[in-house]
Formats: sequence, structure tokens, C-alpha cells
Amino acid sequence: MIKIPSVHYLAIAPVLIFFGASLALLVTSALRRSRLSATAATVFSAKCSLAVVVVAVFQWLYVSQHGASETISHAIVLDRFGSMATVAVALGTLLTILVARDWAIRTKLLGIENHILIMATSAGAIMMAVANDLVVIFLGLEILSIGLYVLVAMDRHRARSAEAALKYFLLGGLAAAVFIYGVAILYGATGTTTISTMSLFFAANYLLHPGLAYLGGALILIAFAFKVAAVPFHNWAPDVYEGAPTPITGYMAAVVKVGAFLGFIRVILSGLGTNLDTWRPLLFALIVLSTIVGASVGLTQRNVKRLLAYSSINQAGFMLLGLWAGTGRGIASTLFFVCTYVPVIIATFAIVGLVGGATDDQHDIESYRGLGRRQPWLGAALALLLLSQLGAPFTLGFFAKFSVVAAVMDAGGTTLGVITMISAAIAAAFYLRWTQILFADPEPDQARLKVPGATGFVIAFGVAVVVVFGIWPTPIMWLCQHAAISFLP
Amino acid sequence: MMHSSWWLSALLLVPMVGVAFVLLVRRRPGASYAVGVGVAALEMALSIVVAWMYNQHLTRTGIDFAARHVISAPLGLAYDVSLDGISLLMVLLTSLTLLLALLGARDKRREPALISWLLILTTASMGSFLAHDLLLFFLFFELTLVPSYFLISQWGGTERVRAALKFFLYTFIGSVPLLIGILFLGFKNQHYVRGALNFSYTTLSAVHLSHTASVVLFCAFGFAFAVKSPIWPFHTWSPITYAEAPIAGSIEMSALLAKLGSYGLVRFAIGLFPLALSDMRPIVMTLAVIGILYGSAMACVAGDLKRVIAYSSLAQMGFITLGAMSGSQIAMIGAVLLMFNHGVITIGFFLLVSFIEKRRQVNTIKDLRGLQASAPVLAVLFTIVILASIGLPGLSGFVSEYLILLGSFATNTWWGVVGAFGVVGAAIYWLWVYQRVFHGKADAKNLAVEDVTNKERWVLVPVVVLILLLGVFPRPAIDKITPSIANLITHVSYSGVDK
Amino acid sequence: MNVPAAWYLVLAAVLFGIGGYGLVTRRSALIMFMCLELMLNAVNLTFVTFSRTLSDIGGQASVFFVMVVAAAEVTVGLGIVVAIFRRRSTTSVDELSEMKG
Amino acid sequence: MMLALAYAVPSVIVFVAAAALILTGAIGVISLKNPVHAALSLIMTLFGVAVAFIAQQADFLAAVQIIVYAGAIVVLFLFVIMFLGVDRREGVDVQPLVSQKPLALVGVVITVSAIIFTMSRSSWVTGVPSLSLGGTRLATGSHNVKQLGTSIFTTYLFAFEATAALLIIAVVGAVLLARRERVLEEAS
Amino acid sequence: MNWLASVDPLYAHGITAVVILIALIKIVAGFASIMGAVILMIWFERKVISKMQSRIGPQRWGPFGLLQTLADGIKLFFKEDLIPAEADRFVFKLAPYLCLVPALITFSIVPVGGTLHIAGHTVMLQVANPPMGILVMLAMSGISVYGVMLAGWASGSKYPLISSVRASAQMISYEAALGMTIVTIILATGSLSTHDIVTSQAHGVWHWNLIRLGVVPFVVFLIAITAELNRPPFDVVEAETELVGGFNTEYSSLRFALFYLAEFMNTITMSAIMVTLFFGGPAGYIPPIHHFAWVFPILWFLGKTVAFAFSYIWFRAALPRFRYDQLMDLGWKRLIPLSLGWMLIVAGFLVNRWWGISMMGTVILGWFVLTRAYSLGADRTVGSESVLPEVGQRPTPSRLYRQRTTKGEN
Repeated sequence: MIKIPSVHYLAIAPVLIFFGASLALLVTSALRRSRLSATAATVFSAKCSLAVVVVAVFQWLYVSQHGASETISHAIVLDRFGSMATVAVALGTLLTILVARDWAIRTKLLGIENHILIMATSAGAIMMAVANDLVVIFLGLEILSIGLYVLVAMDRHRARSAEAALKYFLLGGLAAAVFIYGVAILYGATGTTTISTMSLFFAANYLLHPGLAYLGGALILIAFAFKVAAVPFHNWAPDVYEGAPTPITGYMAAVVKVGAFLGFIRVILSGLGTNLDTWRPLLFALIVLSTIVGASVGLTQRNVKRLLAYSSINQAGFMLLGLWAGTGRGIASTLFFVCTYVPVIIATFAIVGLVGGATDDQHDIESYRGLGRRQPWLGAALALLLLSQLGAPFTLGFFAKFSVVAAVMDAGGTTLGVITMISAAIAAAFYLRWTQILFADPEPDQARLKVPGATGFVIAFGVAVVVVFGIWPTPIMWLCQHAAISFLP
Repeated sequence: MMHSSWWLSALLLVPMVGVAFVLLVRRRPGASYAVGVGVAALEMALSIVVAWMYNQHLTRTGIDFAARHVISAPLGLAYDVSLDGISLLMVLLTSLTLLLALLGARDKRREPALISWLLILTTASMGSFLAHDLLLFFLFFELTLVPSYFLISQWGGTERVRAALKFFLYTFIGSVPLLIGILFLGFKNQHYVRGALNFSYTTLSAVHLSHTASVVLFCAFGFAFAVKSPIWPFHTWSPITYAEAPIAGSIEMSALLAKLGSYGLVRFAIGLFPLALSDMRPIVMTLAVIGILYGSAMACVAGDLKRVIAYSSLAQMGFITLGAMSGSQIAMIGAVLLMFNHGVITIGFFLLVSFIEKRRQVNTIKDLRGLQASAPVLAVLFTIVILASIGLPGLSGFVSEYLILLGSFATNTWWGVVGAFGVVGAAIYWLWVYQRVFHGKADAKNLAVEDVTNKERWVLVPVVVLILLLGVFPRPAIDKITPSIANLITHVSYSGVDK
Repeated sequence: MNVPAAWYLVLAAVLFGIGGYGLVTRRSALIMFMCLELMLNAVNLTFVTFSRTLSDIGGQASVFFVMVVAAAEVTVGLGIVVAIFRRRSTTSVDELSEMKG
Repeated sequence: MMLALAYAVPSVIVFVAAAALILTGAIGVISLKNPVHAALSLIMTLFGVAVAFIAQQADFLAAVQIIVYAGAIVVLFLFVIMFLGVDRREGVDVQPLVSQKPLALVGVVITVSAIIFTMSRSSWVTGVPSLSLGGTRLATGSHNVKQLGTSIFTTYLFAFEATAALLIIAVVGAVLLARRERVLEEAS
Repeated sequence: MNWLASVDPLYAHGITAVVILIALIKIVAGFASIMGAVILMIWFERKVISKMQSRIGPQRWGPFGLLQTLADGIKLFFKEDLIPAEADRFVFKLAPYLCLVPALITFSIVPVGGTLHIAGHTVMLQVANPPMGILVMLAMSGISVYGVMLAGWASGSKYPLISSVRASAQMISYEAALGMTIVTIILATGSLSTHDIVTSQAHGVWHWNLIRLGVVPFVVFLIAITAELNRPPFDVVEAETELVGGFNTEYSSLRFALFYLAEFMNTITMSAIMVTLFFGGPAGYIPPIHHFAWVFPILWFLGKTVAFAFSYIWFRAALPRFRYDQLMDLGWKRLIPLSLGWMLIVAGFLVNRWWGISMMGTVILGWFVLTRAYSLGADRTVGSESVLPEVGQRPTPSRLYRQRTTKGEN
């Protein structure tokens, strides 16, 4: 008789809620004679996202009392790190849903499908972040990716959308294959696919020939580099960012990074943590290339979505810094970076989507000429969000960059710190060019953009986060630190 | 008893509150200007009160108004402000710059935004001068870039976008090693004391560094401050930036932001890495001297007035650096004094140039001729400022330059000697400029130039008063500075290596 | 008793390489999908071989999941191809954009 | 000795057969122009892999391999090929990731040989069965079907449930992608 | 290879020459018997259909026209072998074999009788008893799709292509339902091996899967397998009125004969499979006759199989052909949910009664949900406007759409 493993439902509640909500929405829309109104679906999805946030808070409290634990025969971890990731994903979902609804109305495309897919995709992202088993990470990755392939192709007006989806699919598939090959090899190297067991294995056995383990880890590293679009595995990002519907681009830039980075941290630092020095050269190369290429190629872009793609490549390099450090401070700082990046980038893309218009294709940087003059609040908001990504002081972005660079310095990576900061300086040029155009003399016959309520809220939220935590980053940093502590043994 | 740090917080907060007010009244024409001027006056008043309250003998280090509140321990972020003699002069200069920039160089294009940026810039530079914590200093130091960038790129001349970007990139890249250096120090300290991350100046100045580390870190810090100052050869951003910036922006940048560099040099680079001084002194002083000569030479051939000011500033910054690095107490006092004086003089210059520009729409020297005839008062004011800048005894420039040269002769004779040629150089180019612009036979356009109005005269009154006052009676200022400088010198020489 | 695991592992690695080569060089999207399948099959072979050598069922169980993923990927991938084709046939050729590098 | 040989020879034959099927098929996939032919080659590879599975006592997986891959996935490919007429008309082309074929070849050869080299250097397998943590020792013969089932419903329970999510999202996605869009065209 | 022994007792003592010989004999015998059976089946079908249609049927060659099929075969063999110019020659030649081989392989797992003892070896009367057992049948039915699909495609002709796409769609659609019913059987048996499946039904009629699983899986299986075989009433592939002659229109001579052969071979094999799965295979009353007791299971098996073969012919004679969309509806909207639901119920009862009852409730609920969704979906796709109303608009009720569209047509 099969003994079903015990299930700690609190640990998987976020995944269940998101996926259940997605299914509920799907079934409801199939069973109602009249079409489900986009507003109702949005409200429902938003509530679910909030519910996930609440659940994550309970998880946090539970872990504070009882300590981190594994459940469902070690497949899932319940720790603060996971709760933090859950909050970030849920927040990203909430914001994206709000933006996506307005986008759907503006472009006359259906919104409910977006909600269904976004929530299911988020479930995948959370799964990646809380998984303790490489197979589960793989499945989470696939749920995330497959949802995104479809979401990217959802814009029926533009052929480019589906083409981008194809490109994303092909490279995503390649990444998935490389990832699972790495898992297979790690399985051969350690005899397990469970991350914690793997670390036990490494702790208990001294491998005379660790090549196999390194090989598996390297393949997994490459696959993750694909997912987060780190150079040289970044080729897809600009095209896909450009082709995808704008809210989805924001979602990709934010939530995929959360899932991928946090899953990645678990694999590299928990599963293979004893071999950190092996990964450092690889990570070093990825970081240097990503930050420099992202920043310098971004300078030449005229399409803002492509520009933001390169910007996000640059940011991905920064996020990798914490991994390179590999210390508690490093994990906390990457967590901080990733989590704070979520609202900022989604809000940025919300504005980009607004400017994109009903056809969602006005993304030339010239479309922004004088926007800040016509609509000072919108312009100021965008300028602030960009400044935050630039890393200007007294914005959230500064502390994000500061914390990762500090972590790297702490771990002895002065060179890396210098290189990445210089890349940030180069990247500043394109953010500034954009900002400058934003406040340049306007074209005479430009209409004012209408800012719908939900999108306005998202933008305001992003700006508020940037400003408030830019001055007082303590709470988030505190959370991240505690998350990192619960993660490290 | 030490004074409450709330005074300093007020100095930081008042401009930000001003921004809020400006944004509130932005729809009413002219109201934002009134608010701006009001805030500037309040700030000025506050600064004067603070200066009056400041007691340099309160602590051995000359620090007053100090307070430290940790904001985020893991990040090492703390709100840590204090005031000493050096900061005090800078605070006064900041307030003065804001007030005069607003009064003298009113720009009606999108006034609320302009004034907001100016106010933010004031907070940023005020914060840099008041920060006692290196991270906080860095935050404010970096923050100055943003308003400056917008001031130049939005209100500047035809080449404004390029100039703004150039300025931003230079200074931003310059600050990278600064940040890395700060972090290095912080972690060094943390690993040593095994406590929380702490970037307080007091803590970090106690960190024991190897000689090599000191040199490297000095270079890192020095680079950032050299770019900001600017010190030759890191100055290439400055002429185009000063030329393209709006007058208010030019005033802020050259009178105030440039001082951030030399302030950082004196306060942090020298204060934190005394071990590096013996190695770095010849190099930096050489650069300073080259800067003096180069600035003078370039000022001679510069084609327009703003560039002349820019290059003259380069030379003056060279003097400041020379004094700061010389290691003699007198020269350092002179350097700090010159920071203030140069600020005041530069304000005067830019205001006067803006008056000329307002009337003639150009500032190229070859288009101006014989203004003395049409605008005698302007000529007089210009003369006073020029003479102060040259260092005519009895005017403020003289005191500071004299102190610097005196100190330098004593410790580093040859650099002092060569540097002294800068004074001659200044005399040459300024007088030549004066000759070309104010003398000669004016053509019709130049004859039509009106003299300065009453309002403009009133704006220049503080400049002239300060020039004269500090020329004949610099005692109070020197008194305020001396304990801080003396403490710095003690700290440097206490580290044992420096003589 | 049986051929050494190494043979199968090398075979799988070569298969993976062939799939990868096809994926990066072929133009046709459908054939690229097929190359993806080749790669996943190589992974499966690796899993099964390790499962045999380690005498552990985990590898075989993982193969099961890989297969499910392959099926799901193909479904969506072909859906995308069909969607592109639909849009292509409905929109004029001039509007087609070419994706840059 | 003879007995051992009698056992070993067939397994070598099986391996060679499987390898031949796999490699021929794989090369066919990447070299054949016509997608239908490529698909047929793919089936060949799949069969080869199935044979390799059987040779390594993974019978159930071999059957599932044929049922899922050959019976469903490749059929789906052929469907789409025929449905869209891709074989006759121009297909859905994408820019190849690497434009230089020799370059790609060199890259792939280097990568694969590096992989093989690394594997061989660490004696191909270094792990130990995860028996202590709920892993199951592989039984021989038909029993491993039962084991496989047990493993999936215990060790990999969560993963198994996750596949449900994966399949649902895939189906929903495919339906959304392939749905007709008559109305929008009329509206626009 | 010890694991082989656990599957087939033949290999218990290692592989010797005798064992290989026995295996070869089994293969040859299996092949011969199915080929012979096909010839008889064709004759049988023609005879029965003739009787049902009040005709005489073949009678010239051999007694009762038994050799008619052979004669037809010889005739086809000598006919000209045509390959269309547009054809894809290789695939065109390959396709018939892809149809034929799976049928043969599937037959190899059918236990046609009990066990024998020859030369000290225990021999099962089935060509092979692989551990994955019945999955082979599923795999092969997956492969046989290719024969049809590629035949139509390779012909390079329009109608065969349409036919083959239809046929393969049909086969795939019904394969799901097929698989699900097989899962039900596997659940009940606890083993994949056909031998085990048969043995578990050996103790009388009440143990037959037909009875103990409820009749539903059998019905689903029967329908699905008929569709899988492309036999009437699901032979839309060959809908002459629409598609000339189906996917094999362009085939002639021996290749056509192969298709023909494959079809009947499949029919026999599937009958045999059905007997194996639901009717206990060779199980039945065995009279106590020494030395010949092993014959009776074979006879039982043959009898049951013939009965099924007859029923297929009966379907063909009696039932009208389905329309294509009806066929798809039946497959996707009725059989798949039905078999899925039944599988859940069976699984539930296997765990315990309460699980079974709750599963039943779940299935009924699911049934309602599906029905509702289907009917709504049918409504929504009526008018072109009904597919996607604009976002934010209140959609018109579907009744109005219907009216509007009909008005539009008028």
C-alpha cells in the first residue's frame, strides 16, 4: 500500500490559491452564459493575489515560531525565503493584473484569459522559489514559461507578438532542455534530485572526481542565465520584450526574475553550496558581460521596450552579484534587489503601455517627447522610476544596487563591484536620455494620455515604493535579512 | 552642551518643504518665485543663526550639532549629521548661493520646476556638507547630480543635452571608486570590530589601514573629488557644462558643487587616509599646480566670458587643492577660506556675466567692447570682483591666496613658487578681459547697453560686502575654521608618518 | 551482464549535441521543435541510465515528468506556430516584421 | 564465462541497434529538408530510445515513450505540418540562432566532448542511491512498474500534482493560441 | 537478463538453443495463424455481408469460395504498381507497412491459450508477454496512425490527404478514450501484463472484466476500437461520396493489398484484444480430457474472437455512417468524459466504498458542468460575432445571435 507523504498545506497554499483561482476563473467563464466582465475577473484576481500575500505573511509567522521545514517528502520548503518570494510574486501578479486589464480595454483584446494565465504562471514562479526538488523546480519553470509563451502571443493585433512568442518558446525550450540535462547529470552525480539531500550528500562525501557535479551545476547555471537573460544568453530578450504585450513584458521582467533567481539561489547555494568557488568564475563572467553589454548596447536603442530589455539585462547582472557573494548578506541583497525591482519595473511598463496606445506599438523613444510637460505627474512618475533603475540616491534603486555591491565587496569582489558600478554609470546615459526627452519641448499637437484608474494606481504604487523605501529601506531590508537567515543553515 | 541636531535637520528640510510649497502654488504665475525666494531667505537666516550659535570650542574636534540615528543596520545606513568650522562656511555658502541665484538670475521659463530643482540641489549639497557619515555623504553627493542634470538639460543652451550628459557621466563614473572605497572601509571596520556595518566618519577614521590600502583608497576618493572639483586633468567636462548651463545652474555648479570636491578632499580623503599623504602629496600638488597654470593659460585664450570663469575656476580650484594638500595649517585654513571666497566671487562673476548677457544676448569677448562707457556701475562692480579674484590686498581673495601660498612655501616650497605664478596669470587674463570688454571704442550695440538696475545692484551688494569684509576682517571666519583644521592636522600627524 | 552505462551516457550526450546543433542552425520552426524533442530524449536516456547504475527509481520517475513537459511544450509550441500562420495568412505580407538578432 | 558472453553479446547488439536508430534518426532530423521526413526520422530516434530503455529495464517508460512521443507528439507535429501545408509552401521560418553552420558545429562538438570528457573523468557516476531519504531501490523486471508508481505517488507526489497544472495551462494556452479571430478582423 | 524470467517462464533456465527454437516457433506460428485468419476473415466478411444483404457472395474458388481472397491477392499482385508523380516515393512505399506491422505486433501479446510444457520448459501460448503488456497495444495503435496519415500525405493528392487527416484525427481522438478504459482494466488487475489480465479473469464469467467493471468500459472500448479501426460506422475516411476512395485512393497492386490486409488483420487483432481484456481470453469450461486439455482454451478464445469478428461485420451491415463532426463530438464530448469518469469511480471503489461513492458524486457534478459548458460553447460559436464580444461590453444573449445570423442569411 502506498503511504502518501504528509502535506503541510500552509506551505503550498500560495500555489494552490493561484492555481485554484486560475481554474475557478476558467471554469466560471466557461459556465456563465454571459461573458464574465473584465472588471469582475480583475477584482477576483486581485483578491486572490492579496490572499496569497496574506498567506505568505502567515507562513512567515509560522516559520518564525516553528522554524523552516520541508514537506511533501522534501519537495517543498517552508521558509521565510520562500514567503518573501511569494510576496514578491503575488505583488507582481496583482500589479500586472491591474495593468493588464486597462491594457485589454485599451487594445480591445480580451482580458480574462490574461488573468487566468497570469495567475497560473505566478503559481509556477512561486513553485520555483519554494521548491526543494530539482524536478519540481523544472516543473515550476515550465509552468511559468508555458504560461508566458501564451501570454506573449496574446496580442492578436500584431504579428510580432506571436513571432516573439515563437522566439521565446524556442530559446525557452532550449533552456529547459539544458536545465533538465543538468538535473539528470546532477542526479547521476549525487543520486538524488532533492536539493537538501544533495547538500547532505556533498557534506557527507568528499568527491574525488567532482566533475560530474560541476557539469550538472554548470548546465543548470546556463539554463538560469537563459531565463534571466544574462549575457551571452540574452539574445531573445530584446525581441521578446518588444513583441510581447506591454503589461506582459513588465510581468516577464519582474516575476520571471523572482522565480528564476530565487530558484537559482536554492540550487546553487543550498544544493551545491559547498562548491561555491567553482561557480564564481562562471558567475563572474556572466555578471561582467551582462552589466557591460546590457548597459552599452542599451545606449543604441530607440525603442523603449528594447531599451528596457537591455536595462533588465544590466539589472540581471546586478542581481547575480548577490549569488556571486554567496553569503547571507549576498542572498539578502539579491532578494532585496529582485523584490524591489518588481513594483518598479511593472510600473515603468505600465507607463510604457499607456504611451504605446491602443495599438500598443508606439514605443519609439520620440513618442515620449514632451510627455512630462503635457502631463507633469506622469512624467515625474516615469522619471522617478527611471532614476530608481539608474540607482539615483534616495530612490529604492540606489539601495538595491548598494546592497548587492556591498555584499560583493564583503565577499572580496572589489573588481566586480567596480565593473558593475561603472556599467551602472554607462546605463545611466540611456535612462537620462529618456528622461531628457520626457521633459523636452513637446510636439504641438500631442493629445493627453488618459490614465485609467487601475494603471494609475500601479504607477502611484511604484512611485510610492521608490520614494518611501528609497528614504527608509529598513523594513524591506530587515525582511530580506531574516529571509536569508532562515535560508542558510 | 552641544546644540540640537534639529537645526541641521531644519536646514535640510526647509528647502524640501519649499519644494512642496512651490508645487502647490505652481499654477499661479510668479507665486513659485516668491516662495522660492522666501525659502531661500529663511534658509539664509537659519544658516546665519546656526553660524552664530556654532561653538568651535565645544569639542576637541570642533564638532557641534552632532547626532546619529541608525536607519538600516544591515545596510549601514544612518542619519548622522554634524557641523564643524569647515562645514559651517560651506553651509553659509550654500544658502548664499541659493539666495543670490534666485534673486540675481531669475529665469521665467517653467519657473516652478526650476525653483524646485534649485531647492533640491540646495538640500543635496547642504546634506553633503553636513553628513558625518560616509554613506550619507555619498547619498547626498550623488543626489546633487540629478538636479544639476535637469537644470542643465532643461534650461541650458543649445548644446545642453550633450553638456548635461557629459557632466553626469563624468561625475557619476567618478563617484564609483568613492562608493567602492567607502564600502571597503566599512567592511574593513566591520570585520575588525565584528559589529554592525557602520560608515560613521569617526569610526572609519579609526580604521587601521596598510600603507598600500591607504594609497589606493586615497586615489579612489581623490578621483571622485578631483572630477567633481574639477582638478586638472579631470576637468574636461567643466567648460562646456558651465557654458551651457543656465546662469542659476552655472552659479550653483561652479560656486557650490565644485566645492563639494575640495570639501571631500579636505574632509575625507585627507582625514581618512593620512598614511597616503606622503606618497600622494607630490602628485596631487603637481596636478594642482598644473591646473593653476593650465587654467590661467586657457583663460587667456578663452573666447567667451563663461569659459573664462570656468578656466579661472580651474585655476582657483588648483589653489584650493594646493593649500589643502600642503599639510600646513595656515595653507589649509587658506584653502577652506578660499572655497568660500571663490564661491562668493564666482557668484559675482556669473551674475555680472548674466547682466551683460541679458543686455547683449552674447557673452563672446570679441562682440563686447567699451562697456565702461555705457555701463559704468557694471564696470565698477566687475572691477571689484576681478580684483578680488586676482587677489588684491584688502579684498577677500588676497587673504586666502596669501595664506595658501604662505603655508605652501613653508612646507613645499617649489610647488608654492610655481603656484604663485597663478596669481600673476590671474592678473593677466582678468585684466586683459577687462580691457577688451570694458575699454575700447564701443559700437552701436554696445553703446546701447544700459547700466545695472537698482535691483541688480542690491543683488550684488552681499557679494561686494563679503569681498570687502573678508578682505579686511577675516578673523571671525578663520577663528571658526581653525579648531577643525588644527584637529585634522593633529589627526594626520598623529598617524605618525606625516611630518 | 549489460553494456556499461558509459556507452549510453555518451550516446545521450551525442544525441543532446545533435539536437542542440539542429536547434541553433535550422530555420524551420517545426524542425527546431523536433530538435528540442531530441534533446529531451537525450535527457531521458541519461536519466534512465543513471537510474540503472544507481539502482534508484528516481531517475525513471523523472523521465516521466520530462515526458509530460515535452508534451505540454509541444502543445503550446505548435499552438504558437498555428497562431503565426493564421495571422500571416490574414495580414498582408508587408506588415510582417522580421525579428532582429 | 560462456554464459556471461551469452548474456553480454545480445545486450551489445541491442545497444548497437539502439544507437544506430537513435543517431540515424537524429541526423535525419537535423538534415532533412522536408518536415515530414524529419518527423519520420524523429520517430526512428524515439524508437531507438525506447529500445535503449528496454535494454535498461525501463519497460514501462519504453512503452510510455512510444505512446506519448510517437503516438501523440509526433502525430501532432504531422498534423500541424499537414494542416498548415508547411511541407509544400513556405514554413514558419525563424532566424537561426547561429548563422554559421560550421561555427555551430564546432561549438557543439566542443561542448559535447567537454561533457563527455568531464563525465569520463569523474567515472561516469558518483552518486549513491538516496535510499535513506525515501528513495526506492530499483527492483528487476516487471516490478519496477509498481516501484515507479510508488515513487511517483510518494517521493514525487508534488511534482506529479504539478504536472496536472502544467498540462492544464498548456491546454488552455494552446486553445487560446489556436482560436479563430474572426470577429476582431471584422471589427478592425 | 534475469528479469526476463520473471516475465516469461520460458527463460527461467537461461537462453539455450531450445528456448530460442521454441521462441521462433511461436513467432512463426503466430504469424502464420494470423495470416490464415485474415484470409478467412475477408471471406467471412464477404459471406456474412452477402447473407445479410440476401446475396450469395463469393463461391467460385474453393469450397464455399474459401479461396476467393487468395485469388484476389494474386490478381492484385500482378497488377501494375502505380506511384503518382507528385508522391513522396519513400514515404509512399513505407506507409502500408506502417499499417501492417503494428497489427502483427499487437497480436503477439494476445494470450490465445493457457500454458504448455514442452521439453522441460513452460511455454505460454502467446508470442510474447512483455512486462508493459497491454501498453504495447496502445503504443501500436499509436503507430498505426502513421500508416494512414502518411499514406494519404505521401500520395500528393488532395482527397487522400483530407482523408488521412480525418482518419488520423479520428484515431487520435478515440485513442484517449481507449487508453482510459485500459487504465480501468489495469486498475482492476494490478498488472500490465496480458497474461495477468487473463489469469485474473479465469474463475468464471462473473470475474470477467466485462461484468466486474460494469459494462460501461466495454461499451466505450468497443466503440473506440471500432473508430480506431476506421471500420463502419466510423469509416468517414473512406466516405466514397466525399473522398473518392479514402487515404488509399492512389494505391494499387500489392500496396493496396497490404492496406487491405492490414485492415482485416487489425480487425482480428482488436477482436482478440477485446476478448482478452473483457471476456477472459481463453478462459472457459475445460472438459477433463487428458493431454488435450490445452486445446480447449484455444477453442474458447477462437470462439469468442469469431463472435466479435461477426459483430464488426454486423455493424457494417446494419449501421449508417457517422458524419465527421458527430464522430468527433462523440469521441471528445461523450466517450472521453465517460471513460474518465468511470475510471475515477472504479479507482474510488478500489480504495474503499466511501471513496467510490464520493467519486461518483464528483463524476456526476463534473458531468453537469461539462454539459453546461458544451451547450454554452455550442451557443457561442453560432454567430461569428458571438465568439469575441468587445471587452467591457455587455454581450447579447446567444438566442439573439442565432436570430441575427439567421436573419443575415435571409
